[in-house]
Amino acid sequence: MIFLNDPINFIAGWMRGLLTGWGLPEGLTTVIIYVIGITVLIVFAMVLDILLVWVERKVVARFQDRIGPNRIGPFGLIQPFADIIKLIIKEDLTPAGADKLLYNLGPVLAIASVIILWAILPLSEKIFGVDLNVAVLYLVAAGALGTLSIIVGGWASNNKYALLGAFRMVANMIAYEIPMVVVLLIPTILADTMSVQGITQAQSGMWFAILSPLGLIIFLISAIAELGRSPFDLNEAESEIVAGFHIEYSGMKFGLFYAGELLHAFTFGGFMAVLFFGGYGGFFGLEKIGFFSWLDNPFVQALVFLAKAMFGYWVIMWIKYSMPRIRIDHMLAFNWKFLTPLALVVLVNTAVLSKVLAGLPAWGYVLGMFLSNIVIGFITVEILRAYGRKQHKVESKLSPQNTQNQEQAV
Amino acid sequence: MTVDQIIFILCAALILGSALMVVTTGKLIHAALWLVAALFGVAILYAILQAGFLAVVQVVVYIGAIAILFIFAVMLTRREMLDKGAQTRSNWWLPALLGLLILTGLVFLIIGQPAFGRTAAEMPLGVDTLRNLGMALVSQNAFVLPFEVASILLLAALVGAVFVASGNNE
Amino acid sequence: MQNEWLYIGIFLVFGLIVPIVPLVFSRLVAPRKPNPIKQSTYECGVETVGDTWVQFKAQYYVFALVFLIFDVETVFLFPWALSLKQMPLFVVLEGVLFIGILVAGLVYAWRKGMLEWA
Amino acid sequence: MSIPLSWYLILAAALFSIGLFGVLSRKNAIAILLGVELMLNAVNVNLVAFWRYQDPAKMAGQVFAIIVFAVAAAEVAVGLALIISVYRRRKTVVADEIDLMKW
Repeated sequence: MIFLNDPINFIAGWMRGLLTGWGLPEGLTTVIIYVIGITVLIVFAMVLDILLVWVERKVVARFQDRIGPNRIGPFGLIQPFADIIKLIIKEDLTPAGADKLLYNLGPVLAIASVIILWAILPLSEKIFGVDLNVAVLYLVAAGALGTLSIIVGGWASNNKYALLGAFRMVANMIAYEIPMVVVLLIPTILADTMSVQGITQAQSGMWFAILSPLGLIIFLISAIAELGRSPFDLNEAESEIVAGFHIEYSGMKFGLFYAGELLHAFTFGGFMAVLFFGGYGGFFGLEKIGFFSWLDNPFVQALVFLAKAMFGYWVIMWIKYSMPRIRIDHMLAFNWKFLTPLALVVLVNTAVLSKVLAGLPAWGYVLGMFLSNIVIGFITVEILRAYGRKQHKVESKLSPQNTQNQEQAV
Repeated sequence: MTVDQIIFILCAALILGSALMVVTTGKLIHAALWLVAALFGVAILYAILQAGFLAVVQVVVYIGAIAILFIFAVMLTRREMLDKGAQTRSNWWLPALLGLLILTGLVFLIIGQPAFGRTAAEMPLGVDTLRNLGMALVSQNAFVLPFEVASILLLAALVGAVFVASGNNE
Repeated sequence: MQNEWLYIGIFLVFGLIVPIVPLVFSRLVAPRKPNPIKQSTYECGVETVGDTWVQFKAQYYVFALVFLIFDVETVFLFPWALSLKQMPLFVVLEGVLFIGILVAGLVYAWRKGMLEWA
Repeated sequence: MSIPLSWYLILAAALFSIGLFGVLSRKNAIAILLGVELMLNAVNVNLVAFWRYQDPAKMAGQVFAIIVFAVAAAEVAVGLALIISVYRRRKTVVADEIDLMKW
């Protein structure tokens, strides 16, 4: 029963006893236990990553009215493993003039920047890597390493398309990092902590998605941009720059970029669950009723978390396969002229209201937060509508030639 | 020699080695990437010093923003200095001498102070550094003025840089 | 505190090792028969013209610049956000003032037309 | 925490000296700014080390380190903007050739 209620500490305690029994010093024991725990966690993430390849291909097939992988194994489940074997035994080309060391460093950094996010991902109350008190900023820091991997990969390839793709991708990522960081402040303010465990537990009664729906939307948009997925995939616009920053990569190195992207999307789904949907918990107090007490079990919590993360991943896929690609000027204008100001307004609103409404009973607090978001959302939509009307008038006055000139300014 | 000290020495080797590469390497883009390595080493140092917030901020600001800006600038100005020819002045030994002089002077100063030889006390329990930092930044009898002045500094930098970079102000 | 960062450090090392393993494995089993045509820069079969270093739009730099300033600003806001619960309403206004001053910078860049991609 | 304070200070001094060497010996203006970054980081290491070794309850060291971050960001933003602006007109980033104000 102890194992079922607190598996990690149970195993760690048992191993600590075993190792110190062998006469190992305390510090070394800790390191060995850490290493084993980290290995298990990373292996879990990588196996999940392989399954995500299958999920992604199945889902995109459904969106495009196909069946998807169905030949190897039941429902094509063995397909991703076959893909990996193929990628490994493929010849790995290094273009002439490439910066060899940096060329290899690119994909390694790309996937490392995703894997390190799993160190803070709270799978359940008892199953997690580490509970940093700066976890929210750690998420941003890992994103910084991802940006670096792209610019390194794109530069080292010694290819015009790759460099152009890297430039676009980096411009995209750094632009949308601002609204993302601003929105990350909202769960921080609401939960009064930056630790992901604290944020999850603060949502046991009420999801932050309800307290700040606008924050959730902005987070989703900027997360997709950070991932470089459609509609923000102009880094790999096939019709212009072929495959963007990873154009020269082949074999397993390309596979690493691909795997990194999928795992990144899933991880962001997980963080969306943690920051806005209550993570592994958030049953609105249901778990306190005797009949539902099994919801507190770490394994059940982990399943709930993975389900929520998968939902977030599915939403990201849904958007990816439904939206056309956005143009770079629109992409930048959308961020700097719309998303960033809106994110700042939502932040100020949350900060002020969390102070003003603090004295109210719980339902008043929730209602006030929710309604204020609705009002801001409504005003935003009205401003957008007025702007759209004005723009429509201006454009109808222009001759077709002028519109063509605008099109060329990419 | 304890584990702490070994980690510190490895970290110091990373920082100083990368820093030397920053100032000597020929290709500017490599210099910028070595700067990233050096700054990452400093972030590890902050983590060892139990300033977790600063460690993360170091990565976010320096690696995520400043290094990217440097790389962009190198790429924008690359044409002229195609990384050919000497990157350092012909009289590079003079600055080297000056640097060594300052270093020896500082090291003598530091070693001469017995107060600097002590090790840190254990972190007092129950002190939430992060929250203290927040309180210090906004409370009126602490650092609220630097906090607001920093925003004005950033505003001035933004306005100035945008004005200079816009280029159509002849 | 110390142990948390030790954990992160080990995690980082492993995060770097994990992707290297398949690369090394691939190196061992994959064929390697390079030739100049295979290794040439891929530009849709067209011969590469000139240096990779095409001139980039300086606009990329301006956006990176605005990003840098706002990135540092948000870093200041995290400690502020953590102090909100304990401090009076006045502190919220300090933060709002901080944000307002920087939004003035964004407005300036906007009015100056530096946020246009043209 | 068995590391003496002097280790941090010596490391910072070495980093500062290397940065100084970079600033004085480099031709390229961008490389000079890279050296300045190293020097600023050396200062920050000192600030944080003193914070940890004096009284961790007093936050002055960390606050100043954050202010240094802001200063570094401002310096890089304006400095690189100037360099790019000069580059556009004079087609050079060599600090010695940017000498119009000398005469």
